[in-house]
Amino acid sequence: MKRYDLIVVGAGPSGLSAAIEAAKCGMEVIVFDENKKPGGQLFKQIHKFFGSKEHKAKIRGFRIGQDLLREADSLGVHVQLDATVMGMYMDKEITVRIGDGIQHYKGDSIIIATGASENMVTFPGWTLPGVIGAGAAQTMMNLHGIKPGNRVLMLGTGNVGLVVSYQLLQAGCQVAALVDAAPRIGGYGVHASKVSRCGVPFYLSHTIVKAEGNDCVTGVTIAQVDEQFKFIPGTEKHFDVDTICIAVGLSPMSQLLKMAGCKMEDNPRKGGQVPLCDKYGETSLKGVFVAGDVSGIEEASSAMIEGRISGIAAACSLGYITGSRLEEKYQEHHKALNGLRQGMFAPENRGKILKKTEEGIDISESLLQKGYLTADEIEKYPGVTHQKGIHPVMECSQNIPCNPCQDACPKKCIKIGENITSLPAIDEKAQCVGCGMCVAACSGQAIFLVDEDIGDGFASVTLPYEFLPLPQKGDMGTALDRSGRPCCQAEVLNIKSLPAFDHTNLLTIKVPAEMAMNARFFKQI
Amino acid sequence: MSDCADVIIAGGGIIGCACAYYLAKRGCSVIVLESSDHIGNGGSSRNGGGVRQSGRDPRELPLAMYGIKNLWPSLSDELEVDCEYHQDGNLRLGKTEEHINILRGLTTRAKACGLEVEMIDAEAVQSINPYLSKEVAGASWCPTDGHANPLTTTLGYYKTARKLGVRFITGEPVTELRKIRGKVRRVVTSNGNIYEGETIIVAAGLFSRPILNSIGIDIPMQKVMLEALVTEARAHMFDQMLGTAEADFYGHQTKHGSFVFGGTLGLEGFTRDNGTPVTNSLAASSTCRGIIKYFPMLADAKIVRTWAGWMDLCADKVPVISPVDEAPGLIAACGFSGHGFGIAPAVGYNLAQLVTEGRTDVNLHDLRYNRFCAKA
Amino acid sequence: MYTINDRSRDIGEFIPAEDDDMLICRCEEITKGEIRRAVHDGMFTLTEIRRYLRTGMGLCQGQTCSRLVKGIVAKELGISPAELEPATARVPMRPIEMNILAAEETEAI
Amino acid sequence: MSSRIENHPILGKPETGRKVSFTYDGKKYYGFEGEPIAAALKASGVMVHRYTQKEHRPRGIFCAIGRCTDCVMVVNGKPNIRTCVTPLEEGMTVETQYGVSSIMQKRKAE
Repeated sequence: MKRYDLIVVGAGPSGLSAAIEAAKCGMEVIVFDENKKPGGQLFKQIHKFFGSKEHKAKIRGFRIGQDLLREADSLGVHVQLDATVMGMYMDKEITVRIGDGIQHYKGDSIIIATGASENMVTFPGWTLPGVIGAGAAQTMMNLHGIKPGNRVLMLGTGNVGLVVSYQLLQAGCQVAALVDAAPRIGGYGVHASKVSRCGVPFYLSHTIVKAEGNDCVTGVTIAQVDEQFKFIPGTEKHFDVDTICIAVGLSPMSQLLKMAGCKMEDNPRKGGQVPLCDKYGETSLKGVFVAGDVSGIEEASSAMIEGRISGIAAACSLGYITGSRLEEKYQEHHKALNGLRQGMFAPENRGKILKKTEEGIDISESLLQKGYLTADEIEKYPGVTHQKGIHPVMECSQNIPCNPCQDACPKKCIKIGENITSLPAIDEKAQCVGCGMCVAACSGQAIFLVDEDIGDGFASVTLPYEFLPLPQKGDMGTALDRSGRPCCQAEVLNIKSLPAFDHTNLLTIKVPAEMAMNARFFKQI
Repeated sequence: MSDCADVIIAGGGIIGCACAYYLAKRGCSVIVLESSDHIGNGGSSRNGGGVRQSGRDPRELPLAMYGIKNLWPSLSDELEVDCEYHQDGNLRLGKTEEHINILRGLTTRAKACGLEVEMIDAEAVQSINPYLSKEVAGASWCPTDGHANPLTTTLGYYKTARKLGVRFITGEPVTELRKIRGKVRRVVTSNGNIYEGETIIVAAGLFSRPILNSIGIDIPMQKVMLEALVTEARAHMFDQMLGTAEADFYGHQTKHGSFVFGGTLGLEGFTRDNGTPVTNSLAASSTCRGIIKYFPMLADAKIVRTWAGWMDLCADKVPVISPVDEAPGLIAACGFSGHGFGIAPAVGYNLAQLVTEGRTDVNLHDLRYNRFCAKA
Repeated sequence: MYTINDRSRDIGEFIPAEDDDMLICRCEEITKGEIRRAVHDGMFTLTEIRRYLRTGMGLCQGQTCSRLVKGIVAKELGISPAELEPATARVPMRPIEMNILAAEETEAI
Repeated sequence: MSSRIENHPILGKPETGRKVSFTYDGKKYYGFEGEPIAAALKASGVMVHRYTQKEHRPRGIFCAIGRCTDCVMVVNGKPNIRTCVTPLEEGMTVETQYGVSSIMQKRKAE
């Protein structure tokens, strides 16, 4: 039996962050993870993160994972992979399966950072091969390089459903539709818009009637539901798909805590069964802490901060840092955490229907129901202006904690201000040089560079493009509007790929001038 | 709803549920008070499912034989659940000379009580169960023993008793018994509720001791933790109940295909109590080593679950199933010492007889409560 | 910590529903109808449902179905799912071969 | 059509182990060493991993991270192997699982 100052269970964003902070305080730390690769879900998250610069915004999830791992490594944290924690016992003892044996470890403190598991819904045929969790789709395509299917229907329009739909498109799959029983899209509008402009339809207030097929999925029927979530006869729609992806939320994976005897509560706001814990994440068992989704479902960005808090709290509990130092660091992290928990998608706003943005602008119903802003609505947002020459058009319409665009512009054209959830606004005094840094920096891919008049009745639109194959200069194609409908012919003027853009290519297309504010995607012929 | 009934039973385990069922069948009104949130939450749901006669103390053997003869064969039909009762014999295995000697002793004593049990050699063992290690040198063999599913049996008694009108209340721990004019009638719970009955049966496992203490009766019982585990489902292999001379494991293959095995670590009487029975970090590994010694081919079978339970180990390892003379109206049924499941139907049936007829088919004299008291 | 629960309280009759044959526990192949019937047989807690029907007792140990079962039982009892205590989690967290569980002698890292 | 992603706009060309052969229900298949068995099967278009014990219904990949145990198959003679987390090795024998073994039962539905 080996004893450590700190045992961390789970090498995801919160677990690694906890280990890093604890090791910085001088603790001897071991991290166990059942997977062959560390990073938890980070390694499947190939999109750029939201948030502020301090919280790894605009960095892709898997790179954050790599960064955390390097940092943990350099601090001497022992990350033991392919190591499944089998049980947690009295005296903070755990048993771990490593290779073909069982090892026993004790920790003077333990941080449980086991994350979440996917929720499921049932419908006739839900056990057929081809019905998979959205996490499974992500794992297959982003870790194993396998397409989950050729044609996919996504159930669920929370951020997971939206992000995975986009990733499916990136992997070369077709997405037949996004379906949600709720009347409104649950995730960020910008994520929905990315999918929508690629031509994927949204069906809100719809759900799956049945999955079809004998030995595997060959199709799916959906239908509209009423306010009691009962099917409305005659509204059935059929899709030929080989895969149905389910993204209907996550539940904390708290079994280890329960088995060890932690006091638990069922908290729907936190996604289910979670341990009761104090502000540092310490549970009813002294020296046993939690961090990340296991203590309540949130984003990876907040999981990392929670991890840091529990890491320093564990260090303090064993005398590695003083109580006042803990409090000082806690305040700093707490402030950051609070920042991330602001805006329309803040935990306290869950389930609420908001009508206006913080700026008092009406929230787009089209965005919430169809996944895109209409051409009329777009003009209301402070990021959208009409200027001579090239200038950014920021189609950012929801208050979410995110501000990389502000720092991205070398010319200070973009203002968000003190409040990280404010909508970005244009500083009309500053002069855009068309560098495109903002386009590549926007995690929501909501910024476009527009020159409404490049002569001869044409305009240019520069859009973020993360698909293969890359169009070539001179290629002709079709410009799609926000809803994914073809709006005009377009010619590729330029394609710019810089290391600083991190695989977000800047595609500039030439469209008729009247389409400057409509053309938002390019389809190759 | 009235808090009065003919019989109040403290304890919603298989003993309490079986008593309730047979009493209700005889027309009694019954209230069952269970301290935990679940019916059958103690040993009733945590035991290895043995329905054995062999290996039992002669004092409780008649109950075991009675149940196997009269109650178990028709229990699934009666309770309308699948109790998964199998009467395919019990093999108690030995590998060494020393083991065989232990088994011979057990066999001789059981035979003396009229039980059909014999010693068999290695070849006979293999013919009964060809999956066993060739190292098995011999076994005791009781062909009328068997096993059943403790979960469905316990909950089957509950379900059927409830259907017959028995009132079950969970989360209602009995803390005190009270005499009214010389007769035990009242039952007080920690929630402050009072129930009243003509007869009070205390079948609350370990908790029976403090309950009985409240009326000045003490039955010497010890809290001992036992552990068990279950494997993934495998193709059907055998139907016997198994045990070993060393008692390093016992168990059977269930109808589901999984193997339920219990084992001992040697620390059972000394495990720490943190309020709920939690498994010891060493126990499952130790049990697996025991199993593999006898079933090498199960070495790659996967364990899916392990669990622990407290047993109410009576000072002389047999239960108290007895009216309490000095407290008229009170019946104690506790101290089953880890082997109560197999005899539970017989206990329930005979106690129902005792309550309604004042007599029992099986002579319970050797299981009286006052065997631990000074002679009158 | 225990909650008083009268098992004779009226929860209404069992009314068959169209989706009673919907599979809920994927491992043990238990249907919604079986779960609903079990509630009417008196199984008012998730632990009892599990012991009675084997929901969540298969290879995955309830990873997928426990939330679904909870919702069905709560609805049948007319209570909020949050009021139902989940069944106890048990060692091991993942299925593990006996010979591996038995192998404790290997050198610690 | 193979479902392998040849080149990914963000991740580039997937890193793979060496190409190895294995058998699936007696036939020779190829995959990359170290990738999950399930990935190799999926790349070759195999959807059904097993048929259930009671209802004999088909099952395949569901969670892909070793939790749901739906994708289990008989691997090298051992039943209930989670193919989504078990790395492919040269020469593995992978078989469809029927109930708890690789012996085909009559399907109930038919």
